[in-house]
Amino acid sequence: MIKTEELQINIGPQHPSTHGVFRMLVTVDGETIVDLVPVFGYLHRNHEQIAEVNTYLQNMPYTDRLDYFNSMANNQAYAMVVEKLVGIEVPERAEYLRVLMVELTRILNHAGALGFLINDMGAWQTPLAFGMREREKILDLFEMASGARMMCNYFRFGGVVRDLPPAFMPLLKDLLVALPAFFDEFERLLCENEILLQRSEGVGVLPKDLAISYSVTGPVLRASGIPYDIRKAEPYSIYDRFDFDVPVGSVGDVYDRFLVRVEEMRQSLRIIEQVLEQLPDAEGDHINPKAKQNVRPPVGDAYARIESPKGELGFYLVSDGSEKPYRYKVRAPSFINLTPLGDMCRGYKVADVVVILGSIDIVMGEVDR
Amino acid sequence: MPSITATALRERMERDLPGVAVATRPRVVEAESKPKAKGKHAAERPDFLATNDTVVVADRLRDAAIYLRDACGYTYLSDIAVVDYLDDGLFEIVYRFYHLDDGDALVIKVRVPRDAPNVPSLTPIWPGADFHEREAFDLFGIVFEGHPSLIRIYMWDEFEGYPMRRDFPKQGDKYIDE
Amino acid sequence: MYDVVDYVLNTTFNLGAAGWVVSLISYLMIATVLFLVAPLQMLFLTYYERRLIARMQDRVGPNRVGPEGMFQPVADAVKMFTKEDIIPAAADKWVHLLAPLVVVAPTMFMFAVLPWGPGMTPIDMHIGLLFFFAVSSISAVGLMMAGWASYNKFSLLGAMRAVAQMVSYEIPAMLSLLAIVMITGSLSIVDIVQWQGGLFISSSDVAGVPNWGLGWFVFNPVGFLAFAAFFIAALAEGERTPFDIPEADSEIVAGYMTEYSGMKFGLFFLAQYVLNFLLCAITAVIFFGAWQGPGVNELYALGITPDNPDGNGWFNVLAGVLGAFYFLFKTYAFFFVMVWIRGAFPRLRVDQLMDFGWKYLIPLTLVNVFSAAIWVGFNNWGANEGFGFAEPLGDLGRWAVAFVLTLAINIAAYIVMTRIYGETRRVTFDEQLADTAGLPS
Amino acid sequence: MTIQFERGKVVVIDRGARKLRVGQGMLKGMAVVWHHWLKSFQKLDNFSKTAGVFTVEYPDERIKLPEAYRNMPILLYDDETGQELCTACFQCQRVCPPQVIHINQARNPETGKAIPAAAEFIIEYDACMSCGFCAEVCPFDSIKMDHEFELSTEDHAELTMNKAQLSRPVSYYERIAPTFWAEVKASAYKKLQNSVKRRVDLIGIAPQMVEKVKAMRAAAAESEATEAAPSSAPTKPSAAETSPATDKAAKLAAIRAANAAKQDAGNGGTSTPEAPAGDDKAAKLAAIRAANAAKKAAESGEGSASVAPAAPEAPAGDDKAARLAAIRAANAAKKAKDEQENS
Repeated sequence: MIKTEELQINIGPQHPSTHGVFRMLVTVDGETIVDLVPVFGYLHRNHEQIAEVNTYLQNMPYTDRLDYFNSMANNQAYAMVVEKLVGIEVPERAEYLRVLMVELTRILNHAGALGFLINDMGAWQTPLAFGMREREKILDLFEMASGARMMCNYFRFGGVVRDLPPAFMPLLKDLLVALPAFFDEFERLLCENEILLQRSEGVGVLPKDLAISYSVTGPVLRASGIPYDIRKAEPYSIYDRFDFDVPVGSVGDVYDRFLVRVEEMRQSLRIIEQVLEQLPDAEGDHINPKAKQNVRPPVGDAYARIESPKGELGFYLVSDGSEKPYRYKVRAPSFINLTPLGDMCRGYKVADVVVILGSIDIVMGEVDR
Repeated sequence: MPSITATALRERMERDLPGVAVATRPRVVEAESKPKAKGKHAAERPDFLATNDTVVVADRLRDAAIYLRDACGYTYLSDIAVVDYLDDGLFEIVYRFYHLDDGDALVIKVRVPRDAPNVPSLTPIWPGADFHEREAFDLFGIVFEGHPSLIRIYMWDEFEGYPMRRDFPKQGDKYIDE
Repeated sequence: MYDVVDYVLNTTFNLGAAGWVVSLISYLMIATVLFLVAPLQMLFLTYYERRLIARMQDRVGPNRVGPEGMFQPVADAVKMFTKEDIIPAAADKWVHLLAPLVVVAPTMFMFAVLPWGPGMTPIDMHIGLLFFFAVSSISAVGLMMAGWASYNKFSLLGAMRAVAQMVSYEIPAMLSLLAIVMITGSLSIVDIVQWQGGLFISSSDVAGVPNWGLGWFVFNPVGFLAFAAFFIAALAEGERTPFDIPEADSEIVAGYMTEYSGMKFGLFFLAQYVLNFLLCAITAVIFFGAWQGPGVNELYALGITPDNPDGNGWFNVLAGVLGAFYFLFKTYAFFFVMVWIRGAFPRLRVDQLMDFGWKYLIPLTLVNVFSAAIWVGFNNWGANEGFGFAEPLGDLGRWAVAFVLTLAINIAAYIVMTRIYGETRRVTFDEQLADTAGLPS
Repeated sequence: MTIQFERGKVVVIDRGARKLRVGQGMLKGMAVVWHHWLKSFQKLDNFSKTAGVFTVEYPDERIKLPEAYRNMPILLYDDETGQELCTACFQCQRVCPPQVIHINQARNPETGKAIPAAAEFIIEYDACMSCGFCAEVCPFDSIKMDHEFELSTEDHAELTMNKAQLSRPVSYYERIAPTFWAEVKASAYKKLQNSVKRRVDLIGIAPQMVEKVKAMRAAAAESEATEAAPSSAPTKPSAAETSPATDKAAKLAAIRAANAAKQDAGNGGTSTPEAPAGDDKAAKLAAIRAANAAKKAAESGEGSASVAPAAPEAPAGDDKAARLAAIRAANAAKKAKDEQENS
């Protein structure tokens, strides 16, 4: 038997497909992965400590910068935890606006994530460009409503900062025509592509029990066959009013994660359509007029979580009764979903590593915080 | 269906695992927080230690966690958060478990003194606790006994001190005491 | 070219130059022209590819430098020339320096046998095809040198991948060409092109077919399968998607080029695009009749040819222009397909690439060689070779029988091979699942 | 209104039948790309389309920005009178998450009383995170978010904007955000009238408009003079008049120091001029102390800068040094404050 020498490679920190400043210390035997250790912290800015010297409201724009791909979802989780801590009621209309924005965020996040995943597989930008095209449209809508494309800062305690402008709805309705066509086209382009199947089927398998014990969340958990969606398990906001399905995978490989995300985009679209039906009847203003923005919650702690596009995004707050949080902790989905990366990659090829990493869908702003 | 409230958990745990839970003052939710007197020095120190959640002895953490998993079905460890109560001289580590069917979290808390922050690691049971515990070690200096590779995760390896501790200076790079 | 130089030197200026002088001068001129053509092709192809792929992605592409961005490649070239040339401290300096040259030089040699038009082949070698592919494999040495000398793990991995890929895919490429060589009975590229006159049926197979220059090999089952296999192999040889594994930017940064910068990197780039151009060109030559097309043969017959020394030289020029137009049109069409594929597909993994080459393409092309033998037997062999039974069918009948037979064989081979290959993939997939089931939990 | 929906179901994703794959999936994908190539010669001008070029060729083409678009904060002043809407209420300074807004309240040069206007107003654009909180909290609708985004510059320090650079006429904002302004116009002008009453002289006039207003007032005075007896009323130079960019930094330092001092003295409650006299005095004292500390620090800073050989260009180097000094001064002031507290 020929013995070959093992080689250690640093994939990253500056690498085209590590989705930011992320390093994987890989031990390879030829092209086969023997061991993989994720190393990060290059973007660490001690977000949690910054939050402790800011007031509750001042933290809102900082949450935008966590997972810069879906700032709306971060805003929602943070607004929810403060509302829970202080006890602020959110008017119905505001809840609908929040759900609308977060589901749009989910679509744009998945469109981007799938595009990047296929890019990591070596497609030369085309699926990414198609995803980005739809993402651009959604970002234009965000800009119209909130004033910024990515750092939206749209949510306030007790609602959202302003109501939708009149030009918003016609464009959204146009977009709702385009999105199903985009999903169909995306599936036609890729879902049956033999090369994609070869690259993704049976790659990076994460079995059910392992997925639970590794605490992964979101599409990764569901692709492993566990129908756990916080919108269903612990319905927050007004998600109990909407009819939508939870897609789960059967094998838990990259292909399942891909398909689950495609299906989740469709389900988000369903939710948005229901929002549009119910929004005109919704009572209340876009924000609770009694809600103070300069809050002083009573002493105590609170935890609120949402199903962010990447998984469970939770905020844990401890208040000491002052206007600044005593402790502010983010349970970042990208960060925890990285835990099983080493086990998922072991035994596969170097080329699979980037694909598996892409299928987890991380954003380094959130991982490093 | 599987919802167990925090008080029910306490009772069950006292029944099934005697000596694990620590007695705590219950938190009374105030109807309306009084506006505090303005100024730098607040009137009284906030009472952080009152809680409705189960606080367990650090050494018996694993028993409690396994009890949650096997007897209660709360198989999913979602979050580990550390809070530094500087004035009370202790760290509180908050473990958050979920049931995979639905429902709210069950929380167990562990309190350890600030000068000897040793907690048994949950990583051998839940590999998902790995990064949580490394983060807690990196930022707070909590030592998780039995963790397979307790090394810094965010800060560089040569970094001295634990930046999320409340006595870590906000400016400069040394402890205030020095 | 010899004739022209000879005419200019000895008739017009009456210098009485010796034959070898004329030869030397004419070859130098040709070489100069070709060395100019190659980089220009590369400049054009980069622009062409970027614009095309942008269009496929709902973008515009480079359109700032010059009209419609025509001078973008020039700007890029200027950038490359002016960039700092970095040699890694730990690199083997001389090998690092030589590698790009070793990669570029063979691609330039390959122009020597490329037929641009009727009578416009720089050198009509008897073993032109062999020369073409023999020379092309030299660049694998250069790639390995680059990867080895860079002292970089990514470079090394990339070079390993590149060499493995080039060596593996030469076999199916040569086997698919072998089928064509069996039909023509010649390795000379000029012969192969001549063979492809006719009208969807080669006039060499069936006498009396009107010669419209459309008897391309791709129109018969043997040629078609050979074309498909060869084009796939060409994608792998030219490191194009879905086989751009050696320089998979999402995995190993830039493969063997990782540690190169400035014009050395530019040379690799040049070599790659010129090689792509040549592979497209050779596909056009062998399966699509190179310059063959309606009108070229007629025009050329009126010009000065060995058969017709009294013809009008202007017809030579006309035939050449038309032929070159056909040739380049076909070449760029193939490049379009390459870009199209690049726009649509992800890339394969390195082990899948090897599987595909060795387990699928090579058996398929071997079957195709068998089909080619049947084709040759029916169409070209007579009683002497034991094919007397086919004589009563007549030329067209024999052609038809061969067509049907080879078509049946090839389709059957394609389906069977695909099924077998699919089965092997499925087995490995299930095995992987079984593997992961045993992980500790 | 309550709507009850039956909950959705769990769907196991269809991974596709294990059919024989002979390349039909790849051909499908190529067909999609071909379709896009054909459609790429038209524009994607409608949200309902999914094909067509969606590039906006930026310098040539520009998308109309929505009204809500926010980039950097600006200050508004009235077109005709040049009166600024800002009253230096410090709301924006308090809410700003990255703490990049620095305000100095204007004071009556004779009585020393605070006037509802900003003597200097500095925003560090380079650290601004464009969250828009300042515009949201401004009770006088004075600070608004600009639509101008081409701010790139070679000099980092140029992004520290003073009042002259921040001020825009109301008509400018009305043009970029007509409906937003229409909503608040009446109340904003009403509040402006109130604060104008308490302003003296040229304080509270936007720097751009000072000359114009002077001329206008002179003209008015002249016409008045032709009517009544001639009276000489020379206009005094105000702080707003002389604001060259070079002493921006010093001002910044002064503002910071003063603010720190003020916070110290009045627990943040004395920013309005109606503060109790005792507190005011203490604040003044602290301000003077802090200013002295700042000055000292600035001097030493400048001295070290002139010694430093790495700064041959006098203006740029000085500027930078001054800024450094400002920061130092602020720190010194803070320290002083702390010490004072401890003792």
